[in-house]
Amino acid sequence: MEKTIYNVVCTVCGCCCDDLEVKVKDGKIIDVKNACAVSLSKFQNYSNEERIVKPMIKENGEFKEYSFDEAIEKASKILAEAEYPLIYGLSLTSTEAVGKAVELAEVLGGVIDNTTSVCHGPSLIGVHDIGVVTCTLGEVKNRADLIIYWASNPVFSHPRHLARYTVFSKGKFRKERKERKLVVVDVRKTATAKLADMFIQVAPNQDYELLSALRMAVKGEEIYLDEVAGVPTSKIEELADLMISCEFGILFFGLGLTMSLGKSRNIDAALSLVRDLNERTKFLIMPMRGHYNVTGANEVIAWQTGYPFAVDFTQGYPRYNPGETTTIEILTRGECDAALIIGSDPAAHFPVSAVKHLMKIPVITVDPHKNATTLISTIVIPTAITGIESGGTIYRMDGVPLECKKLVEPPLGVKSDEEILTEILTNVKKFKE
Amino acid sequence: MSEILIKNGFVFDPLNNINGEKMDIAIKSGKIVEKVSSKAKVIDASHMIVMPGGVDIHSHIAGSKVNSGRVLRPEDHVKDYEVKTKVTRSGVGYSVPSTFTTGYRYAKMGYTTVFEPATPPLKTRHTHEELRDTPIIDKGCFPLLGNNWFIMEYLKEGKLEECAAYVSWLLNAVKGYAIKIVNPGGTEAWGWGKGISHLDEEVPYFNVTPREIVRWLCKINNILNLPHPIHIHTNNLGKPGNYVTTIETMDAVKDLSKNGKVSIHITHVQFNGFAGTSWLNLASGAPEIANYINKNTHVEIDIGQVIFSDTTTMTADGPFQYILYLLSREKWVNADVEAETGAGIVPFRYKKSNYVNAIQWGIGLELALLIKDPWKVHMTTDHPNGGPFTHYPKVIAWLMSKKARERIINKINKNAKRRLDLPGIDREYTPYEIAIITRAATAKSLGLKNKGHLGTGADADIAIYDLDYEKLNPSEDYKLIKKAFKQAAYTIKNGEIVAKNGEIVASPKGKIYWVNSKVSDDIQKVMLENLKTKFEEYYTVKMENYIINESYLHDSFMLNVQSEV
Amino acid sequence: MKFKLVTGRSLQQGAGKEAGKLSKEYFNNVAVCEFDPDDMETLNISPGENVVVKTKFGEVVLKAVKSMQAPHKGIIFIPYGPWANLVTDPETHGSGMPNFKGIEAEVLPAKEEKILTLKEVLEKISGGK
Amino acid sequence: MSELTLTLKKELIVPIDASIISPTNLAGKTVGEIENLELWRGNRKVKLNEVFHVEGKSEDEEENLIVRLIGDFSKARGLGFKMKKGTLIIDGNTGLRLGEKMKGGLIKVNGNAGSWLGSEMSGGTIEVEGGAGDFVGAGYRGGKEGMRGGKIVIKGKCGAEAGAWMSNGVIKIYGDSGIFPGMHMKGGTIFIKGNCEGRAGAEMKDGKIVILGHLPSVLPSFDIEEIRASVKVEEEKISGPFYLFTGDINEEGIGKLYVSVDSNSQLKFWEKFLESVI
Repeated sequence: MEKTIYNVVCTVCGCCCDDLEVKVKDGKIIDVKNACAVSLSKFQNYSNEERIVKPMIKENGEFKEYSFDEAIEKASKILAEAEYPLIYGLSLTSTEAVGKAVELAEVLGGVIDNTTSVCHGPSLIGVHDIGVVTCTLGEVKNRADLIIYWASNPVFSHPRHLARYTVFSKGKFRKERKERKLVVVDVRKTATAKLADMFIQVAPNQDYELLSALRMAVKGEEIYLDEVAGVPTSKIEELADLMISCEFGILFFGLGLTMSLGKSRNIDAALSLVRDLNERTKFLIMPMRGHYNVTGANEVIAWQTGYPFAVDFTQGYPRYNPGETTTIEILTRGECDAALIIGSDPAAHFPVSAVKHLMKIPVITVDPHKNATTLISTIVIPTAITGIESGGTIYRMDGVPLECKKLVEPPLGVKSDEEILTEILTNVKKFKE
Repeated sequence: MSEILIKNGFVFDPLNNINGEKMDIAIKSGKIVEKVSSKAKVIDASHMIVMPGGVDIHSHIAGSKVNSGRVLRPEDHVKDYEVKTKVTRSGVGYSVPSTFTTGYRYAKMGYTTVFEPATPPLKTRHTHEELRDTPIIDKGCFPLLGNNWFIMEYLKEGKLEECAAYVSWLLNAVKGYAIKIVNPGGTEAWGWGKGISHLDEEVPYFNVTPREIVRWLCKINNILNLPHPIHIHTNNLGKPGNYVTTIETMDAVKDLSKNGKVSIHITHVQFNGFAGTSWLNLASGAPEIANYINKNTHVEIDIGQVIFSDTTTMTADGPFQYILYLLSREKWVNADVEAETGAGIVPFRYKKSNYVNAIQWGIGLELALLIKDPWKVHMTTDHPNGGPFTHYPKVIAWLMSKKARERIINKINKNAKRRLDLPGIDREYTPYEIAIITRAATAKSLGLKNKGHLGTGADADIAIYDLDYEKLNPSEDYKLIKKAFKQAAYTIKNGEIVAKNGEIVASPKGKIYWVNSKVSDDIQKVMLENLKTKFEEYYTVKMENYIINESYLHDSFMLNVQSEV
Repeated sequence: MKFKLVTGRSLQQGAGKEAGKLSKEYFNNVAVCEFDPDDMETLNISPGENVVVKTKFGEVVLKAVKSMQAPHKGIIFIPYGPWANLVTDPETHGSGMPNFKGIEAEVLPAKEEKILTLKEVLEKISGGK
Repeated sequence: MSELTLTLKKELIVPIDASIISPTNLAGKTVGEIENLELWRGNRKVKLNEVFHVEGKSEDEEENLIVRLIGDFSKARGLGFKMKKGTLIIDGNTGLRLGEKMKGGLIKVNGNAGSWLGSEMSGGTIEVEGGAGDFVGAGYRGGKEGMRGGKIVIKGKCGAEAGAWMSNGVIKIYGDSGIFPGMHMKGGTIFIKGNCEGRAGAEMKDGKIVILGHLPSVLPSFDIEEIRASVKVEEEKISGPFYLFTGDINEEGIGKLYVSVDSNSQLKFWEKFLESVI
């Protein structure tokens, strides 16, 4: 039996494109329309040989297959006995599942954090001090005549961003490409820079200096230096004029700002620049959130605890302090004594000293596929792939909520993140009594 | 379900004209009944006041704007938190509480129904997710339509019936409850960084005026027979002299009152009741507004009272929040939403010593005290704009006791004290009138037949306050009043005791109310045909993904409404 | 020769991670170091040869490839992944975010040396210094 | 004076909330009472004597009490929280938020201190023999309220954002400072004897920063005012010469940044803007 499912929401990057057409035959996905290269790779490979279908527990170095209930029971016991358990990941799953993880963290008296802390965590820290002047992507499509990508390379990281929402999109007040100007600021001449009307190459780790000079130029203050961050002052003033004279400008920024020297203060400067521009014209800013539901995870953790990520429940109520309650420091200070990793691969994406501690403590990983983290885990529990084998709510990079649908059944006996977390929660509550 | 008998309380049930009589209230299976068996659990409410559960008509508790406010203010949360208990989840306060804490704190004050008054249709799925995680209270939300591109275009083309079909479809699609209008046309102009300064100024590109938008949506509200009138935050909010716009807006729909019913609800009128021409000579426009409302029958308001405390202002009025940022140079969040609306958030501190804040404080109370008919007044602080809802007991005490007001009047800015009429107003609200403005009038205005009263068949949502009505001398015992309303002796929700003396003892899930508006099939078919193409051009999401199905609400209460069209 | 190391996303890394973190495709896409063509000349290494990248935090052998996003003299780029993180800086300065971009690095030719497999990388982390 | 000594029984694995440990909280209590006090170890409430050996006497008045801690406290958070009087001495390293919201008294660290040393402090003195982490004397996220008074002296180096959002008080770093000292500063004084990683006084509104060592560059949002022969730090005159920069102009700031001329030849080019300013 063959059917085509329309308006499918893609669950890869923060674009959350919702116009995919997926053809399913006898419970298998056989074709996907409107998907970009990265999305296509997910739909083609989601059930390859690296797929985990049976829970496994490591005994003296070797993984042995166990039943779902046995794995859940053992995992719950480890987490319940821990004095400082860490729950991390949660950007590749639905807000309903993340909500369950928050409840689990509260019952355990542990820390819950998502990949935000190594992605746009610094952006949220900047917002705590400055605020943010932003909008939904449709405002850009309909109105923007100046689009800036700063330290972000969407052609690689968000392949359909330009076509669906910015320079190549068709909106109510902007019909053609020539009605819009594209500016790219980056340390390299990226694939996106090659499409730009203006490319500014900033010296590595000097974005803060450039933003500071740009703020001066926008305020009409004189910049004494003839070059800042490797950019001639005349070019800085040219960009400032462009920003002041546009009708509706938008500054998208990426990990080049959050991960380089200055981190959340680079964002301070960018948020302040865009805020100040509103005294001259209409200007907005938006972080290029990476995963399809990293934003949703922040939203649900915030409405349930008051804080967007890195929440410590050890004393029975939410406490938040990035640098104290964030995952990298908890690992490098060697403080947590057990970890539950959901839909993430920290062993591949964290610096060595953080991964070293993960290798010393019991780690439970909930993931559809083998990866570096499952290899170093104590218990591995397979899960359904959100957006393909299970549904739920996800939030686009601009905060627009969407519901992704279940397209096909997961492998036999494999449950969804939400179901797994609910099972662990019930078991932990029993242990804690 | 268990039976409960509340004995010998002084009952205040204005919708059934009960004004402090000593009587018993019987509950069975979540409903108020005539009588119960001897097995019923007895609550001895002697020397106590019994009222229907509180109904809050306007409180920003859920959705993308509120959550942006939470993320903006970790420093607000760190000083006010709730530790988890056997029954309750942990959380934080103060001015933008997390969802669990919001539900518990309302229940502790005896409130059982709260409406989120501003949700962008495109992001209402987020609002519902948060309402699902708001325990105990029943709730609903008002979709923002005052700057909607489709509505302004239908208005320009004069297609009233097709627009009514669109509004009906939209309320269904996002499971909303009433039509909300914020700074009509002004927030759309803010999409270009501009604003609208009077009722007859044209919106850029759409060439319709705020007056036309308000009248248009008022007509549609009548055509669709929606339970609540249009709920409007007028233009020029927060601008000295804006009381004129407020009265003009009321007058603009005077002729549209359908068989004598209220045709317009003006929200948080304090922020729209400024007289004077600048911050220096700011004065209260409450007397003029009250005068107009006392002379007319088509208008009702909620006051939006200011509390002297630090809080977080948040409205869909993007341009106003920008002005507030320029005044305060505080942190500022702006979040425009494609084809629909906007939002702005600025932390703010109201000080007694500040001339403007003191006048604002006076305006709110003057409105409540000068408008004669309490059925036209709803008590709100436009939480958290005027102040957190946890301060409602203070407002109740100020309304019931002149002495309570004087204690504050003597501490506010001297010039403000001189300019306000408030010091000279002696009126003191009775418990009966308090029951009207905090539950009876609100339930009636929202069209909630089973709420806000204790007649048989009503939902068993009840609040019992430790106030001995016989001995009570409100003007003196304002401290007692404040204490009693701060922590209800008992709060009963759907026939179950949920709070006792400020402690949550049970945490059931409340229902999400929404209006299932029906129009004739052929008008809907025509409308949908035309809508489909434009939808894809204006939005960045597909129409199918815009629609929220009822199961998404988990516990939903559908109110069916038949339209004229 | 002194460089500034930037780790980040690349299209192949994006597609590769979806193909499977233990797959050959992922290995080929992320165990690489992209050079500005002029820098390759001064180092006299040619595309496809292995190099060793050293920072204060470790060292890693990678395949040198010509960057398609030049010019960026003095900057080398390694896609996110286990190989990149053998040399990234865990210092977060209290922000939760380690230094993934702009790290002082040194590059030397290493024609004969082998690129570690993922398992070998993990063994190096657990056993290594 | 009376002295109370707490020695760590065994190495801390999960962090402890040590905010109970200060002369203010322990004064006037018997050893037995102190041993029975509770504190959080991870998510468990434990008795103090499960973590510490408690010896000595503390019946004295708060200001005459010395509390000495022996062991590695890098995983003990919030030591000396809201301390008002008395002396707290730590022989070893300390963890996060040492001396948070301190009002008075003296804290001495014979080792290194963690981040948020003296966060939101309003009085008292903290002396650290070794180095300190990031956010010395800074404020809580979003709160815009750093140190409001008191004094912090660090003999070694410190991390990033020393004195962030500070409005008063004194921070002295005898070693090197990380990046962004005086971030969003509103008042008070920061003295850095060693080198500074850069971006001194970013987004500052007011206050004084003095750097004797090397500062790679000055932000474009600062003006050069003049060259000063010397500068006063806490009544002590420190001879220069110093370049005096004011800013941060982006925040309409009138902060003063004194940078030693001799150790910063790379800043010489700023002198040509001096003529244009007069």
